[in-house]
Amino acid sequence: MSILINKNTRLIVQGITGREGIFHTSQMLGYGTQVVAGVTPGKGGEWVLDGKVPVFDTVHRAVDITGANASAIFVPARFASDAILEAADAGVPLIVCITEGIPIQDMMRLRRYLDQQEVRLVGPNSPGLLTPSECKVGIIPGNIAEPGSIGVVSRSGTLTYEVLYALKMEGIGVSTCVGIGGDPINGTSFIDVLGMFEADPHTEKVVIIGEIGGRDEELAAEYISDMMTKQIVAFIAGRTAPPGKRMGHAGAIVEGGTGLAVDKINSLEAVGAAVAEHPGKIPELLK
Amino acid sequence: MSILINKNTRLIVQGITGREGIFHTSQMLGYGTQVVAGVTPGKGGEWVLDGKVPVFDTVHRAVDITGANASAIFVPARFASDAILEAADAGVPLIVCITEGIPIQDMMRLRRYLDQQEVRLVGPNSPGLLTPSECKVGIIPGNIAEPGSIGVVSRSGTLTYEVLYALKMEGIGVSTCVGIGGDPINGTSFIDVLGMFEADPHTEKVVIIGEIGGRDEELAAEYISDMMTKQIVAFIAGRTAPPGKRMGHAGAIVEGGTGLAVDKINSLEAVGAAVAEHPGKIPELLK
Amino acid sequence: MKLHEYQSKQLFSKYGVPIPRGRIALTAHEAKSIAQELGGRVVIKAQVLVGGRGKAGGIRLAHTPEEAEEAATQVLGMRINGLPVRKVLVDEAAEIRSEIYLGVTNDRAFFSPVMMASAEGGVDIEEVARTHPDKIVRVCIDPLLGLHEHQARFLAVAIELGRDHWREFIGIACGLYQAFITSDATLAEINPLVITGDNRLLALDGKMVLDDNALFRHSDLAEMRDMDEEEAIEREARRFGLSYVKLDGTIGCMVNGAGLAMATMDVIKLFGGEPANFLDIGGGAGADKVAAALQLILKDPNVKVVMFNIFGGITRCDEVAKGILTALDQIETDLPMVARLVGTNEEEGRRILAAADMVTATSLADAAEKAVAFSEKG
Amino acid sequence: MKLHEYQSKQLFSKYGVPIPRGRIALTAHEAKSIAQELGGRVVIKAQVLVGGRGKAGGIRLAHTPEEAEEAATQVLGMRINGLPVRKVLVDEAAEIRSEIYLGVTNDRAFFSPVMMASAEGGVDIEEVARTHPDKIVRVCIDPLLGLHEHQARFLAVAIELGRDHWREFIGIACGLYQAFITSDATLAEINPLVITGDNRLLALDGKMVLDDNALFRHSDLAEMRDMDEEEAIEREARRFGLSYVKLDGTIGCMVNGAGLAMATMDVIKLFGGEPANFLDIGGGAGADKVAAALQLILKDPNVKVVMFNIFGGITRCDEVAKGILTALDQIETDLPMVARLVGTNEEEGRRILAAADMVTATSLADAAEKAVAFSEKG
Repeated sequence: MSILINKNTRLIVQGITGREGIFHTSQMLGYGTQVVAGVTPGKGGEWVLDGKVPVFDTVHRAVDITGANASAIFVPARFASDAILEAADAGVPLIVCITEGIPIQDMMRLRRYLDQQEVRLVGPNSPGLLTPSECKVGIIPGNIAEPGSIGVVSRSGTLTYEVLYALKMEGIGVSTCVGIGGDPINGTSFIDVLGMFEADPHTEKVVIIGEIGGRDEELAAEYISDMMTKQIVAFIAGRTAPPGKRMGHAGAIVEGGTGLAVDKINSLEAVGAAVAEHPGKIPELLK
Repeated sequence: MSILINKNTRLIVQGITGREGIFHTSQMLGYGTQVVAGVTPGKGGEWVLDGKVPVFDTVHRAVDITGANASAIFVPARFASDAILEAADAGVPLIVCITEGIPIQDMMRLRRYLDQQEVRLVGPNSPGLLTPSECKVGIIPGNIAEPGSIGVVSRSGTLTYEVLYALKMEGIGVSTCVGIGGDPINGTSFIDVLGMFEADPHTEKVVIIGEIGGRDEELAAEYISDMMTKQIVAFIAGRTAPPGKRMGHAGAIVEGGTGLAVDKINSLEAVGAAVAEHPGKIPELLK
Repeated sequence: MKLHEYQSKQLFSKYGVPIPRGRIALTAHEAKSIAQELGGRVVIKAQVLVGGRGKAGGIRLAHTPEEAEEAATQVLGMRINGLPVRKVLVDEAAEIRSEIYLGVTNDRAFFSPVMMASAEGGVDIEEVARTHPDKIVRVCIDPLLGLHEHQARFLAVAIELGRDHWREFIGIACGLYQAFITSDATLAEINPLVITGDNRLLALDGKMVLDDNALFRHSDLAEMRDMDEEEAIEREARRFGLSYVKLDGTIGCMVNGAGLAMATMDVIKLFGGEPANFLDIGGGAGADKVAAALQLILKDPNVKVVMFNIFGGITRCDEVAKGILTALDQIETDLPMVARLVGTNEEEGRRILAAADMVTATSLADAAEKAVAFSEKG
Repeated sequence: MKLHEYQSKQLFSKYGVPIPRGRIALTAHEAKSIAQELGGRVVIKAQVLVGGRGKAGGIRLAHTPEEAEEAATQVLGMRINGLPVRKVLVDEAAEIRSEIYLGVTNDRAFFSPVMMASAEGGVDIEEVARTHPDKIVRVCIDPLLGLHEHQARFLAVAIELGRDHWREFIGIACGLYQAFITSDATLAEINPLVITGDNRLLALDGKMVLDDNALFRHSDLAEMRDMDEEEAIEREARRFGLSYVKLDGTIGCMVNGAGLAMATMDVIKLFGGEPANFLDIGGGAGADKVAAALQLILKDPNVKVVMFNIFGGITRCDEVAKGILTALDQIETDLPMVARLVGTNEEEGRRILAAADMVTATSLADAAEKAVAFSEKG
């Protein structure tokens, strides 16, 4: 069981004819995700992946014809904010943006606009979502997680896979894994996802994978203290990261004394979350 | 009894030291309105009207110190949208903009922004509001209306006074008179005010004074049909106005076949409103 | 404030919209030399701020510079809907494969700009809106966010524009929107936007209307106002801060307030008369303004009677009455006048006017009846 | 991407922010002639993209052109925090009455730009933020609406700026915000904004940081990048699309994914070692990229051992292992290497690497322990 995506998710892929788009669409189809259409302006009318998926010129038309209720965005950064807006304006309720490198001002404008709409954006710079055995949206490898009762939410990509895989090795299953993305401004924050996991009857415990930069983990700690009854296990990457340096992700930077790993760890521990020393310790903390 | 303003309204006047600002502040004070402060950037610390009203540099400070809950704006058009934003950002819940001539693009941006805030803008290009014997905000002459149970809402200025005066001459009292202003984009529309009158236990019947341009009266007719139980009497100005010509008010223009007086009259009559042939007939239609 | 075709197209061009090569000519001789410069066929287009120029013969094709001179001579001698043609635009002629409509205006109901496109360009778009509303596609533009590419693409798809033109079309739509926004326009349209013989998009005609209230921040655009193209009387009214619209009737009206001025016209009509004008003198108008307004009214030879309808609100009626008398001192006229004053000190006001031999009235209906009676006598 | 002081101030100036007269000099001789041109006292300011230039003596006052030449000679011969000074800005010296701070940056918590002002300008603002947070006033700017005058006025009032400076201050704040927005900056600051002896506001120093992700739409700004001012190794990393940050330890790390790379550093530290770098080779990196990354790591003379931590997700681990071996073929090194592969086909991948005499590990902890042991041996 799951949050956000499940076997009824009807997905379109924006940028489906690009290299990444077509590869991951084929992976998602292979996993069982219902990819009902793709969108690439100028390629409407084509079919891709051996005629399995029709391509449309606009999201509007794709949604009209296929009844899609989610979109995964694989278009290049300079077109990505337009793609997100197109999906939102076409009424797609869940938009998952995989694209990395969207200018921060575009994201601020977009976020302010989307806050007025009935739409959830996950990402950008997100690896996507995975509800094991039901649906995968994005690029999380499907074979590294089994269904179960642990909710996972993370700002990272491969670090998340590392954790999922460690859980699988210990026979621990996952309800849904949500990658909220490593950008400084994104559509969905930890607390949004924590709220969903708290409300999901099939999620029993939640794993948070944070990293340096911003105050999302501190806000999550406040939320946990005020609103969460379920057990939380966390890992925060970047204890050894020097201040003022961007560590790969656009959002992973300690600035003006804000965003230190130690502050995040202390905040989470103060509200009763178990914070793992390293990712390999997460499974035992869940037991 | 009343909507929007009453004897507990604590008003600030933005642009108080201007010619119009100071004159109408004195009129409002004379009527009994609690004008608790004025705002003119650069004149903070002064007192006006024989030391009755303190002047502040910012709305923020004026509200902090006086606990004002409404603002009347008398600043020139090119500064008016900034003044509205300042009042909104300072948390003033009711903003009445008397200023005429704000560029339409400013108003569209402003309206979109204000729709996300907890604030009501009346106007711009509004004569203001009057709750007889309790409070007047704006420039409606105070001596032309008596308290009573008729709600009045209008896009016009002197035409409204004409109607108020006619009601007074016939001994008919008014709960509140709201001038929503003659601009094509304004903060409050007929239906907003109709809803308030419907909910106000002391308003028994409502007079709508409309004019050519836009579809606000048509939307009001729909609202009346769906939501109103109280009797409606209307007058629509501009039956003889030629198409394509702006009749004084920025919003009073028939364009592309939209905004004709006859369509508005027909819409209102179709939902049971009594539409007066001329303003002088309104009192008898209310009886 | 309306801009001429050539002004609109130059503005569009600044924002990347392709327009034909061409220039403005004030004489037929200039038109000839522009045609020579351009080479090939040219179109001579009357620059007047009224519609119907095509039907009136104000647009002509010329194959040679000599033909251009001849056409310009004819067009420069014309009046179109009453306005003299003082300038012609000489544009390179384009071969037209198909005609599109593309425009931006403000939608009052949505509080936002709206962009409209139609595959049925080149004709009166309001006519298309009436007869085939389904042939016009619209997108609402969030005024805070601006036009986004996907919206322009949506229009391109919806009007079934060929794919090879999408990129150009999106660029043109974004340019048109930028021109609209940065000029504080209330209308910006390209009609027609054509697909040419060599398969390019080209804005053949352009139209812009600017928001008068925003001209204070566009001194460059405000200077484009063509004084010749306005009715002298409206120019005069603007100079005095009066709002005046000429009508065809015989009863001149002077009213304080726009809504009341419209109501006054309506009541005149209701009682069988015809208003000669809409005239709002605004609030707190002094004797000077009243005098200027009266002079405007009297310039109209159809006027047979003048009716004042003044609501004295905060200004007292007796003061208004004195203002009217002062104004009348400055003006020579023997037309009958009906004055209706209402509001604070109205009786005193009426007394003052009656003493000056003016017909006074208590109610608007009463005043209208009296004015109509005078107009029928005349 | 950081801009130099002179570049930032020129940008600010384009948006109406007053800056001192002045120009850049590459030689002491140039500095002298600029000082001559300007007349009067000048300030010679080292243009380097690191902080602490004042303390290091990189800013000097000169009363005569000769003094300017002398000062420039000294400053152009300096290294500041390791970076050579290649340019100096020669600015007209201003008499300073008081110093203000004014800056714009992005607030992640509010998803919006924020403007900050303080009456305590001229010093490190982060220091002020720590010690006297109440001395900094902030306003959040709606990213769709932009900065509004009343917000700038609010700041002026809050920092108790004299009334006679409000208009100037508001103009400067709006200009700074425009510069910030139109350049896609993540930081734009004036520190100090001074009140001069003749009572004007003047931006004495300026700083801008641009959003690298937005440089595609600012080719003019992208060209301003000062290649000399970057560490060669970071430039090299960018060229290969690698994300590299140099650290002080001895264990070189190569990881796919930024979060995992940070976690790897943390685990090394946890087991008593010190990471030599952060290095994210990204997703689906081929042998070429792996080779380039390895070369980067080996350029650091402190490195005693290299640790690979690769999560094979959709790419299979055996393929990753082959990629590593291909890369190693191209590079001569006898440093010990520890490889940890995990994910799809991990055993096969480890077998391939072990066969090539590489130390392999199953878990991250295991790998870190082994790497730390090597680093202690060396």
